[in-house]
Amino acid sequence: MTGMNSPHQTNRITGTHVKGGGRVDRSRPVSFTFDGTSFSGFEGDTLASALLANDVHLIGRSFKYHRPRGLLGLGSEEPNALIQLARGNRTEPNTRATQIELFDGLVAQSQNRWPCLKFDVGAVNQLFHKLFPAGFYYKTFMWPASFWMAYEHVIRHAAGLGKAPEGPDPDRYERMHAHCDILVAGGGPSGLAAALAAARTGARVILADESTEFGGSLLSEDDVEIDGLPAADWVAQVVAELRSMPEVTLLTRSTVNGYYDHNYLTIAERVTDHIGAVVPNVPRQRIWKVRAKRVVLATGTIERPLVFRDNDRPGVMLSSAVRGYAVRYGVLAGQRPLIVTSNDDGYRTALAMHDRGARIACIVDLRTEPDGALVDAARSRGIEIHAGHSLVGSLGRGRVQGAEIARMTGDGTGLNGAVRRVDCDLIAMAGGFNPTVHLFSQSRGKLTWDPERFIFVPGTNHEPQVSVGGCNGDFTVAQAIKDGLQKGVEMAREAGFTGRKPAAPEVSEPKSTAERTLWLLPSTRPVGHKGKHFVDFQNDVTAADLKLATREGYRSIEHVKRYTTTGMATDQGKTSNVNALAIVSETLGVDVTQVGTTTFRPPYTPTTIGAYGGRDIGALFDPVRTTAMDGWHRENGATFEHVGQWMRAWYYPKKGETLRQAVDRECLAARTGVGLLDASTLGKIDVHGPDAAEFLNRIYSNAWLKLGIGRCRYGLMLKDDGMVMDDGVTTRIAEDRFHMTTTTGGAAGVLAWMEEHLQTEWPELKVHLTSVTEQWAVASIVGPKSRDVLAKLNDLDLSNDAFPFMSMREGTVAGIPARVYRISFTGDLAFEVNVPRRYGRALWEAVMAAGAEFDITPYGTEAMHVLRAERGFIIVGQDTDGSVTPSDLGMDWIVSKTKPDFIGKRGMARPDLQDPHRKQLVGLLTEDPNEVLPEGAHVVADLKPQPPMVMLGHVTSSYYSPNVGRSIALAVIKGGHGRHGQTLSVPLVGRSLKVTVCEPVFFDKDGSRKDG
Amino acid sequence: MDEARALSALDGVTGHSGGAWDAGIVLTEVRFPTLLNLRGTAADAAFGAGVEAALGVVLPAAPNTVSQADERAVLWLAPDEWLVVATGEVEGLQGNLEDAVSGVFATVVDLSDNYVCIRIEGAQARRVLQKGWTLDLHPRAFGVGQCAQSMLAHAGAILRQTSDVPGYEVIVRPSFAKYTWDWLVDASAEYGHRVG
Amino acid sequence: MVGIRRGVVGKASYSLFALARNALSYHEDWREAWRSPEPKKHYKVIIVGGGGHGLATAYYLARVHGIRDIAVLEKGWIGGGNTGRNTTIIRSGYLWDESIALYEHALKLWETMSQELNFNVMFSQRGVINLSHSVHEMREMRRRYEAVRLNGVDIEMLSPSEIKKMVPIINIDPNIRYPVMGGILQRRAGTARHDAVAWGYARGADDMGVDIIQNCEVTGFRRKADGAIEGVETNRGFIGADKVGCVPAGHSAVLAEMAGFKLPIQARPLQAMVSEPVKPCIDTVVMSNAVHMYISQSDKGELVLGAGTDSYNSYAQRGSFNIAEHLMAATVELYPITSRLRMLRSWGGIVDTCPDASPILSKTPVPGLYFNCGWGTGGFKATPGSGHVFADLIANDRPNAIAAPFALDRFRTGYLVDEHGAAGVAH
Amino acid sequence: MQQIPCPWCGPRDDWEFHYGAEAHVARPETPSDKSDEDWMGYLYLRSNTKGPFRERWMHAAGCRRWFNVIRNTVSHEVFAVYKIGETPPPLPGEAPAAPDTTER
Ligand SMILES: Cc1cc2nc3c(=O)[nH]c(=O)nc-3n(C[C@H](O)[C@H](O)[C@H](O)COP(=O)(O)OP(=O)(O)OC[C@H]3O[C@@H](n4cnc5c(N)ncnc54)[C@H](O)[C@@H]3O)c2cc1C
Ligand SMILES: NC(=O)c1ccc[n+]([C@@H]2O[C@H](COP(=O)([O-])OP(=O)(O)OC[C@H]3O[C@@H](n4cnc5c(N)ncnc54)[C@H](O)[C@@H]3O)[C@@H](O)[C@H]2O)c1
Ligand SMILES: Cc1cc2nc3c(=O)[nH]c(=O)nc-3n(C[C@H](O)[C@H](O)[C@H](O)COP(=O)(O)O)c2cc1C
Ligand SMILES: [Zn+2]
Repeated sequence: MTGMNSPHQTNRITGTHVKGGGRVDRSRPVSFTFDGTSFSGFEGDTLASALLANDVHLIGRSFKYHRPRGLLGLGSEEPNALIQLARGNRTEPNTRATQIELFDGLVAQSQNRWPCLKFDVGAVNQLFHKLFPAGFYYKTFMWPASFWMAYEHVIRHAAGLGKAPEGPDPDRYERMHAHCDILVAGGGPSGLAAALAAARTGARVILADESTEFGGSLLSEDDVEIDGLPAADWVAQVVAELRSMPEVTLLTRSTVNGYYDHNYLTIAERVTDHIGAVVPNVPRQRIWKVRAKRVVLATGTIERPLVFRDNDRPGVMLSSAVRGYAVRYGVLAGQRPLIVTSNDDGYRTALAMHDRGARIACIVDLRTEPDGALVDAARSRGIEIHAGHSLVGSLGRGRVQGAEIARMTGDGTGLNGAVRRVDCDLIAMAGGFNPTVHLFSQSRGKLTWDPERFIFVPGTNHEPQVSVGGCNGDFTVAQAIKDGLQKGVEMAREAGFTGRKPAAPEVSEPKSTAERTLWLLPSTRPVGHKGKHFVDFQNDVTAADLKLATREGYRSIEHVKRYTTTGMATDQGKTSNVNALAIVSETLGVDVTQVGTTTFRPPYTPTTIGAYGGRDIGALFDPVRTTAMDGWHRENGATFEHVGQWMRAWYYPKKGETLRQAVDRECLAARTGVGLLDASTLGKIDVHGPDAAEFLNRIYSNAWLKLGIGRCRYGLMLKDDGMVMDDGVTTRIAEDRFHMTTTTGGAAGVLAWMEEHLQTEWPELKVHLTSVTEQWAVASIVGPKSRDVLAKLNDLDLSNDAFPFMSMREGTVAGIPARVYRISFTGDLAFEVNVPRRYGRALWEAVMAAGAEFDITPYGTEAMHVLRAERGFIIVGQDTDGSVTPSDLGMDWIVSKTKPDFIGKRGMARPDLQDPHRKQLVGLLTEDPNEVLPEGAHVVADLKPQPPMVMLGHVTSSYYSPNVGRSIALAVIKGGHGRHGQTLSVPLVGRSLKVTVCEPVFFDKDGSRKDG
Repeated sequence: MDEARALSALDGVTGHSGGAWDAGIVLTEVRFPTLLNLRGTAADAAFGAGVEAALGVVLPAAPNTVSQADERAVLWLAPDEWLVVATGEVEGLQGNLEDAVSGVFATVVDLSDNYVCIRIEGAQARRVLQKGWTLDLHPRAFGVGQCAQSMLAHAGAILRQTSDVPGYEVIVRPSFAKYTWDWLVDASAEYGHRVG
Repeated sequence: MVGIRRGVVGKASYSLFALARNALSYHEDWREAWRSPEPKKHYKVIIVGGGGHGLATAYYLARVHGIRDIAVLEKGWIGGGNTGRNTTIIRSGYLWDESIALYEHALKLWETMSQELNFNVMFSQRGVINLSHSVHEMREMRRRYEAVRLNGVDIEMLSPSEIKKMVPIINIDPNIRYPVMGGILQRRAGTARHDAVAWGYARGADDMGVDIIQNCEVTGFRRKADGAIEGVETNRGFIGADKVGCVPAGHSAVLAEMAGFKLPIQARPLQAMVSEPVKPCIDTVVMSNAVHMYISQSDKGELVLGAGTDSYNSYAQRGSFNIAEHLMAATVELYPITSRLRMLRSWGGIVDTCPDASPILSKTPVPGLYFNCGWGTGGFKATPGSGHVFADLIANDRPNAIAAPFALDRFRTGYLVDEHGAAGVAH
Repeated sequence: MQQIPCPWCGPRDDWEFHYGAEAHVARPETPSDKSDEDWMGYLYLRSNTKGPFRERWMHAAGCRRWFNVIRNTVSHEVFAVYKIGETPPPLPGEAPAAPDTTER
């Protein structure tokens, strides 16, 4: 397969008679492969210029008809030449050959063809193309109804262009925040001038250009001089000055790709793509997120293709691109070019090609009487000019071999002369320039249609910004620079800097005369009857398709877009949008302004998803929060559970233990001996101030004013709709100070909720809230032996009288200053020891050591769940889901009847919340005590052999309880409080279980164990 | 107290120096500074005077500024909230402060364990931080004597500039300390970092 | 089928045969899919909002209830609201019985929609998988699975390896931040070609005489002396109507305020994006609440990615960049091969979010004025069912059993259908 | 990405804030007096204005203070920021409002 092509480089300009040989470094040859064949180019080439230099024109296949396609453009506007780049996990589909910089060893592959580019089986689609007008798929593939999935399979495999890599991306991507006074998008003459003028005031400037070097269109011109210097030298001079200024950031290969609210812009920088090697630790691409005080848009122009029959043949290119390949890369895209033009700019291409040794086939000028210096220059070189002619169609197989031209009627809508064939190997289309207004539009600026010049130009802007140069409709270098300098300094002044506008340089450039805009060149037969007149090249949308759409009633340009897919390809219509809407407006007989444009959306050019993701992947995707004892848990074989962002010890299996075995052991130990739980993740809030008690009284459903100092109370927090929001134990530390605990997941929400009420509803209350969640590490010593363990570490009197249930004592534990709370989430005697976080592990180890003689058993969240369920304690968010009231939970006892108001009181009084048939919390016991109901299973009264069945509710918590010696479950079921004793069914897949409804308390029903 | 038994959330995390080349990014944990959350009414002269008397530092009134004297710094966090960062001799500091403001509606909460403080210094420190810190750290916008609260990547953080090197301190909650440290090391990879 | 024009003029019917025949005349004889008439002075029913739901309502009013004197007023172009900018996920596996009934009603209609409308809406029953990433989510997922199953609707539970088999590009490494612990799959669920739904209903409704009037913005309501609706003010003048049904999605609160009442609705930005097209690499729809992302691949080959809402009110049809950024990080995290693909286009819609994440299908304080809104982030899937029951509500002036739980009164009584719990990103 | 000007910390990206929807909706002083209709209004019915809108934001990632903003919900232009309890400035094109008595 791979044979080194002789580097004949037929199209590379040689000899010394031409002005320059392009900006490639001819002393540095570079070899690469395309579809397995080796070629060579030079450093500074793009894949596109190197392929052209090697006379390769056929580069890709189109989306729908699989038509052979070559290069159309020079830069990011390219719709056709899409490449599958590189191999393995570094492969990259749909990459524009025009933006791929050549490096040694580059591997490129054509796409969307099988088995190979020259003989593509998919091209049979062309035979049936008549059946495939725009939107054909809406009209067929409907029968038989069940066949759509099969049709779809085929359609999907035919579509899709390139291939995704098969494995993860080995490269690194980064993101960077930046701020500046002036962001300049585009580094052509206007952008350079604006950046220079702004920078000289001392402003912070970022100048970004998507190309490999600054200069923009100037790098593609050989007939422009600035201050007596060739344009490229002037560019170098300006760039050198900018580079010397410390507050200027220069970014090449950097596309300003998104313009968001309030002058927030993103820039996609390709950092290492062009060197083809991986630099360790250096990102392949970088997304800059810039907040700019002012923005200067200097994004230049994109040339318009002309719409004529078979205008998609390889060898039909944009005129400015043809010139760019010649001047910038030293490559002749053809030896015998034909130029079809609506304006003088086409002549510049003709001259540039002629002067580099091409034989110009002819210039087909749409204007009837072209005139002026450029036309004279062409005439003086003996170039044939066909004025008032149309290019009827291209000819050739695989590549342009000729063209048909004919004289047009005066109004440009028809032909009035014989069709003549002209031999040529390249057709350069000069259809006029469109200002690149994408970013302006993304920023919600309003476009204005300039009916004289047939272009959209920026109208009123929405953000603090200006457009200069080509993108503002100013098409001369002199004006671009003058305006750039002026606007650059104005923007700097608006950003708070002072300075004077630098003097504009002397510019010599060819003068242009008027153009004649025709959107669709007249042909021998109506469009759609013979050949195809392409508007959107990549998506194969033709002028006939656009007309069909309007005929079928899809008249809004947005409907046309979606029905035909024009402008929806990877180039987002950079070369097709204006032609499409102009053809639609002509067809409908309405003004272009009435048709309007489709919406410009980020990104300006497609941008790597990985770059946007940056380093927010893998371990850095989202923080994992751990407690002070985390290291111990890990070292002692715990398994873990994610609870929100926290990582909590789930259970501690001993060798060979299953989850069930480990949890059974942990649960038994906590009831019969002593267990130890890391409870550090519970939310903790310091509630402090003279009105703290009053505040809690409003926030919680129960009463708080009279709680004694050193005493604890359980509280339920409701929302104003009456539904349970959070719960926890709160302790009065001092007259004016409480220590509140919340659920692990609810902590942040509860704090925010309370702050909101303090700041906005009750600003008169003197209360300060401070999150102290992480100030404290918490070890819960639980079980009948807990007092014995703690006694070894502590000099407090731990007796029930001295230290009663629901109270708090300060002292030391294991020599560490601590707050000890006698509260219990299992119902058994328990002590929650809080110490400053730094001592969390020391405390844990001390307790483990002291407990060794009692066989102290660390337990995790799973056992914690079982233990609390044995006592019927709820978990907010598991046994409740935002639609459960205290009454539903059977917790009316915690709802004050006497307080005139608290949050949730009024909400609970609403009719549905008073309905006795609401879902209510109950216990469930299975017939078989060893059968553990699946959590989430549903309960029915009326069991049917098959679904559907009427459901009463679902199982919220379900475990095997070794302490009760059977399975237990909590459930919320309709009218549950009135169903105790009833037998109901739980239908599972393929079987069902009988359950008896009971009180949701399974162990220690009288609550006598709390004192040990 | 028994400092030997005190563990920071970064113990076992900070690891070794690494990265591409030594660009002088130095990452250091500032171990166990005393951190006190102070709430009160800025406009209340007695409150301001009390704070100054207890700490020897003027209460910063301007948002996002820091008052500093020797080993005491007071960071503005909110119109009625400050963070006292103290190193060196801190014995009795909280009590003194509490006493000094006891006459007014003010609270002092010890948060010394509620945060971890990481110092990042070096020529590229600003660039490293800007990978995940959205606020402008350019000297024209931020400097010594200023602080701000925002997110450093995905961790809520208090940031203040401590030197013109530049050097900064990043204060995060301990459960985010490992993430933050790992993030800083990763962000420094381009330049290389040293553990101070 | 009531095919007024289609039945008579065979040429208007869509088929492969019709395509072939029209090819002979260079496709120049296709007739318009819907007319663009001038508004009449008065209609029996006016539907405000030419999205999928509004058009479907008009279609079923004509088709099922025989009312032909209908106008659909659309301020822009039909389908240009959320119908034209959603990620097209269709499923019925919700949490509450009321929701399952509504969405399953819709799903059944999806299954025959292309044939009924003679317009290929490409309803692709490729399956939708909802992932769980924690013990807690596994529990909630099981609850939803059982609820759906016992409603008699298809649903399956999948293990990580079964998910991997169906979705080879997914990362099921148990050590990642949000490990895939399991999922539920509804095989009958899938996607459809969103624009075609609007166009197909428009064509079908137009066929039966419904006037579809674009570029016609309702700017106010006129009421009779007795308070009942008299018609609508528009930028094209007053148009009278016996009944008015409002189906304005993101603009529902705006229209309600014009009619003098408030709705429990907040308009929030919701974003989506597509990658460049590539050859098929993911054959099902996969959603993940925990990481706020969902993914599918369109028939053209783009990966269609959706995110969570922004938290502020906005009518700008654009969201904040950080949401998009997070979505892409999450995409790479769960589907590492996407890293080198490129994002092609991103956009936003305005979703009308309701406190209980369920829609409003209701009479209003104004007699003769009905609202269908509050579909928030997940109403595309309901399009046919919503139109069907809303047409019934308008025609009979009372909700049927499916619509009844979604009346406005639930916000007074407290009988909410809270789909937040298990739905999260509620598509 | 919008910039919301925190009255204390200065302009910050919108994600730093918690959004509080319509401003100046006070929780009723004596909820028990309210009808179910009124309670529905307080719980759920909030203006959702298209255009200049008075709304609440809280600087969650910074000073954690609530404040009010007048922002155009279409253009995202921010016209004014004022503190809780301050008299709301007029909406663009509106006469100055009466002093705020709702204390929100
Ligand atoms: C990014 C995104 C992704 C989504 N993904 C999904 C998904 O995967 N699955 C899913 O089921 N749902 C999804 N949704 C939600 C879904 O798109 C909507 O719920 C659904 O499309 C609503 O349809 P509709 O017809 O009610 O609204 P729309 O299509 O928005 O139609 C309402 C119409 O009313 C018009 N209108 C408004 N005001 C007036 C007026 N005054 N006068 C005249 N006309 C007016 C509007 O112009 C609009 O055309 C998503 C939404 C978004 C934005
Ligand atoms: N003769 C004519 O009729 C004619 C017509 C149009 C334009 N022009 C030329 O237009 C020029 C005007 O200069 P100019 O500076 O406005 O344009 P320019 O085309 O010289 O430069 C624009 C630059 O912007 C960059 N760019 C575009 N979009 C970008 C983005 N999103 N992010 C980053 N970079 C981006 C391009 O890479 C390019 O370098 C004159 O030099 C003139 O020759 C001439
Ligand atoms: C499912 C789906 C697939 C899409 N595919 C493409 C696409 O391939 N190319 C494209 O340019 N836009 C695509 N879009 C986006 C539309 O171009 C457009 O952004 C979207 O409908 C919102 O409209 P707006 O951007 O005009 O406001 C797609 C949209 C959806 C909903
Ligand atoms: Zn703030």
